[in-house]
Amino acid sequence: MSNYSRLEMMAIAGARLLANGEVVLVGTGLPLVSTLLAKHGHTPDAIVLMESGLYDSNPQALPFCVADARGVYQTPWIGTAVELMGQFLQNQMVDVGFLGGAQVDRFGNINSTCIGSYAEPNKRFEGSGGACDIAILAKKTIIIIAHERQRFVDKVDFLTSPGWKVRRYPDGKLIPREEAGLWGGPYAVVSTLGLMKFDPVSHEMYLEGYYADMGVTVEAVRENTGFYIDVSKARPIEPPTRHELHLLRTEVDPEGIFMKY
Amino acid sequence: MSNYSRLEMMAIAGARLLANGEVVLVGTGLPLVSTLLAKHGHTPDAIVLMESGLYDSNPQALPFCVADARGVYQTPWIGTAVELMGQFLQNQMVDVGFLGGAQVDRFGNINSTCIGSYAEPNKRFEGSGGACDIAILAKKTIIIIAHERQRFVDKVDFLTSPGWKVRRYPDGKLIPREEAGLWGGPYAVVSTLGLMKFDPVSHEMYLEGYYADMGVTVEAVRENTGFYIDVSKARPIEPPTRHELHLLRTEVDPEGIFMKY
Amino acid sequence: MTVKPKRLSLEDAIALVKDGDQVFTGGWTVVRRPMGLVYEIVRQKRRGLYLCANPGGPEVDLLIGAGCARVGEINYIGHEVFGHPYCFRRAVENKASPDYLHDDWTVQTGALRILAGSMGVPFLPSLSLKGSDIILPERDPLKELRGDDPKLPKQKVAVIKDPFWEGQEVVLVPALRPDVCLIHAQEVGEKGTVYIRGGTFLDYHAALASKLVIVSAERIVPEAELRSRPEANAIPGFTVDVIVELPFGAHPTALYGYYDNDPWWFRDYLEASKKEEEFRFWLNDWLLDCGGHAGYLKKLGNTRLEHLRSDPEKGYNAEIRRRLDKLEEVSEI
Amino acid sequence: MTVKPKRLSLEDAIALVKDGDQVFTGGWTVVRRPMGLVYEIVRQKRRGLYLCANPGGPEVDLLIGAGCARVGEINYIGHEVFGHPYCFRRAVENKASPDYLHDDWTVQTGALRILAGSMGVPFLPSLSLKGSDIILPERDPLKELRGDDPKLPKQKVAVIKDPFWEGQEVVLVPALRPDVCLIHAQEVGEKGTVYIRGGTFLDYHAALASKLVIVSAERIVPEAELRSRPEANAIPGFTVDVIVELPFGAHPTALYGYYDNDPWWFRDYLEASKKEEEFRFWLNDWLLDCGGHAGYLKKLGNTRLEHLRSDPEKGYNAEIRRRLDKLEEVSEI
Repeated sequence: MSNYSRLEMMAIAGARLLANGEVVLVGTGLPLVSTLLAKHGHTPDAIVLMESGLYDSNPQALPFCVADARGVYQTPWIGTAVELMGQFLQNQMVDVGFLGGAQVDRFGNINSTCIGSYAEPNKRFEGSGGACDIAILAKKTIIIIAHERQRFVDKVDFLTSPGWKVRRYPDGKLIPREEAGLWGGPYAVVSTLGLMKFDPVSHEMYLEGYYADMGVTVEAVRENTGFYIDVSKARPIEPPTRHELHLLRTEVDPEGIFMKY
Repeated sequence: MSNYSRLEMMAIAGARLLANGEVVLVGTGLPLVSTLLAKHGHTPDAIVLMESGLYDSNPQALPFCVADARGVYQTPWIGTAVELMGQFLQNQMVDVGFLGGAQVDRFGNINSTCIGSYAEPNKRFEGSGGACDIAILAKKTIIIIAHERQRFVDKVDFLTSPGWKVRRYPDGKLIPREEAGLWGGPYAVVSTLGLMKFDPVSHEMYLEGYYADMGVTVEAVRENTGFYIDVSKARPIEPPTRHELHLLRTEVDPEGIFMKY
Repeated sequence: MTVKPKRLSLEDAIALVKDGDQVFTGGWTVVRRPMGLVYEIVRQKRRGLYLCANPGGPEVDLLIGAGCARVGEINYIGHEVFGHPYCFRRAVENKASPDYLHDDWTVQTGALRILAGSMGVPFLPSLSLKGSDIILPERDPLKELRGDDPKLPKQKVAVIKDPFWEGQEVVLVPALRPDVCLIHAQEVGEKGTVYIRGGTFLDYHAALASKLVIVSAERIVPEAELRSRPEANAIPGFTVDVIVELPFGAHPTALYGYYDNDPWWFRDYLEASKKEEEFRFWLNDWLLDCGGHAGYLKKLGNTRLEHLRSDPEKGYNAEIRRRLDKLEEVSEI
Repeated sequence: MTVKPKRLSLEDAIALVKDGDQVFTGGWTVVRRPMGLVYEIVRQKRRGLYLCANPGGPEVDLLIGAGCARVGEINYIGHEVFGHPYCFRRAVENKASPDYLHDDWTVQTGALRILAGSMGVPFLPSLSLKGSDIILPERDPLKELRGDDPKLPKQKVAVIKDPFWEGQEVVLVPALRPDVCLIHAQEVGEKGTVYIRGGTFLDYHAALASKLVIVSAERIVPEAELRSRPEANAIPGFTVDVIVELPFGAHPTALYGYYDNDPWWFRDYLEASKKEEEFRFWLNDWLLDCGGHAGYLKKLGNTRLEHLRSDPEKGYNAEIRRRLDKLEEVSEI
């Protein structure tokens, strides 16, 4: 039995993907936890942006949304969605976009809109927010999502945020991302089971690592993935260090707002 | 002999055209002097804007350009040319645009670009600045200009700022302002000799008043105007009141920066 | 050219909002929403509103649940980690002909649409939306209204080639020009200057884009108090039509330096809004039966309101706990 | 992703500017221009620059006079009431094939061009320019370069019909994406946060639009000093590449709270710039022979510089006289 939770491992695995000095545009929830964990740890010079207008956020207490006063405190500059999303993001000044979602397909397309048909959905979600913009305009994106068969799907019910195979306008045919004139693209998927990346040629998702220390196996990943996933390159992921867990539990989310202790 | 100068009379005649509560976008020089004179006098609630980004300016000392710290002091809000010219002006929030110029024709078209051909000018001026934008986008414009035959011309050498007969794109044919899809238009011209307005139907300039107290006659106006001007409705303009002169000399331009005492 | 703004009571201010108006609500998800103004819209039973918050929070979920909204052109409706927007969900799930029509956008393109409105231009270009289902014409939920309804653009987007540089395909998004903009701020001057601390979000742009701008604030202050630092003020007064003094006017959302989110409100609202019938009960209990804003504050009670107070410098309340599943009652604290 | 910004000497900073670069100069006419940076460009004898100040002041007149500029896409070049831009005039008057090509714009459309650059979009729409000679293709001074020169858009403007609302004709103006943006500010943090008091003009937008951003400032300060009021800072540090500490770096233009315009400089410059030969003498005397910024300040002298000091609160110097025709010598004051 590991002394840490899937949520903690996921947050830590996400944090490890960030490099110091990167400009990170981050959504609320796990993306924020991962990013702040990195910021408290190995990427002190990361510049954390939030779509509501926040720049270089370095909160003393965990913001629970991208507009929270906790994220504003002691920032050196502040803007609006016009500047963050219409200028910084669109002008290719964002290194990493960090996103959640309800479904992801093997090309890293994300659905955060609905389950079932769009016109008569079985389940309606909150909607894109800035996710579609970030997936299109960041230099790369990291997706963080629970690993379940109904979430890792062959085909997303609604393509909210474009990955490597995207909709052609106006006929909706799936075409390669570059053909649509888009830069960037999904870089990694962090899940409750492991870490996925994308083949540089086929742009299909493959398993890079899994939480062996927690008893996760490549078979478990396959079983919980709704499409064929290459597991041939997969390696066990290093368990959390004491330092990572300490930071997460005492500095980043001591209340357990997202980690649900 | 009057105890005031042409420049003073002109500044005062300009100020009288403003109404309390109006939003006035004003260029440097005489437009600014007139506007501040009105603001110190009968239009205390006028909101004075300047194209560099100034809003509700109420300076304690005369700014000598639209970006001067004197215009910023104690303003309640500040923006840039994006907000002033791209939002307030274009979004039809400016009641009056107050402009100078080097030449004006009988339709109120202004030239502030060059004398002679544009490609090989005999005399080159500073250029439009915001004048072209203001002439197109303000709800109405007031023009303030020295009354000389080479300035009141039949045809401006370069149509910088559109009046009532404007250039069609791309062939350059002169067409009525409305046909080009423009609102607003020139409302009055204040000169060193008198006050001109525009016929509501023909949109041609006519003489509404002249500085009789200074010895100006309608003949003098005709002689100094390079096109036929209707003087049939012209009346003498009230000379400056002591209060107007006092405000101008002690509050608005005590240094004589623009009034050249 | 009229001397602005008028200082009105909450009731008189909201009486200016008409059935069928397009309404923008300031703030962001669960932060600085004009809740007091929106509550009064619900009390006055406005119908057929077109909503265009960017993004929407409890104020939008509430307007949909109370039957005030007909159309939403919105990128997100939610309560962040507090929980899901159940009224919104109920309005669109499994409905072939919903009473409420929801048109999805994104934060960036929603912001550009408001920016276009503030600039007086009919559209702005974006590099976003390409590749997404959001702009596919066949998916457009408002397709059948377009062309007839003057509040809606004739098409959702247009795509053109850049004529100046590399010939890149660019998406044009139509301007939003709301009939009404509702904003809650920390302070507003007597001449309408709006002082906001923390994020200003899209409130400035929406105020310029909208025909009628109603600003409620914790305090109405003499204009002179706001003239020391022009860059600290968010909105120039000449675009503000109506001001309303309304303490706790953003409750239950957070107001930087004044009060934090009210977790008890979110717990109760989320629980109630899961079911139509319970939501009706909540609506009567909290908005309709308690008689206006004063009654609402009285029902909340001073103890609870005082518990929400934020540190004026930090902007938030460092003591408040935010996990709804571990929330203690106010009386226990 | 590199850790920004680099702190460099004036000479090393300007060594990064290349012949033929498109250069934006911050500030507005005679206010807060990056004069120290521009002086160094003249000293280092850059050639063939494309200028895009919006609007231009003495720094543009000087660059044209010193032979550094090839193209200007500018709405206004001047010294406000101080006097006319004689170097600019001389460069274009009566010349069939001028060395310097001047393309006229307007304040609004120039601002939108920079805004487009800052947004990463190839163009923005405007309702201005319609009806003016400024956009007529036959008048376009850069017509012959377009299509070949990658620094220039293929056409000056495009006109399209609005597809969303009333079918209004809209003018599209092409983005400006300068190679270099030169800014002078009151203070800059060690991580590049730019603090500006008074107008920020288009400096923020230009910094985002430009590839290389060089900021000189009266003082370089610890970043922590700038973190109490985020809305007071003009430019986020991550867009700033190089910072230079340069007291009196805006002289002879005004810097809010630091110093006012230097009327003696304008008197002398305007007198000298009327004639080519005298301008050459002025250039040698004030820029080339006195050995860099320190030499320039030494030549101005402390007495004169102290006379220019502004009231830190009012922002300007209430004592300074501004009429060049009645100017007393510094020694007489």
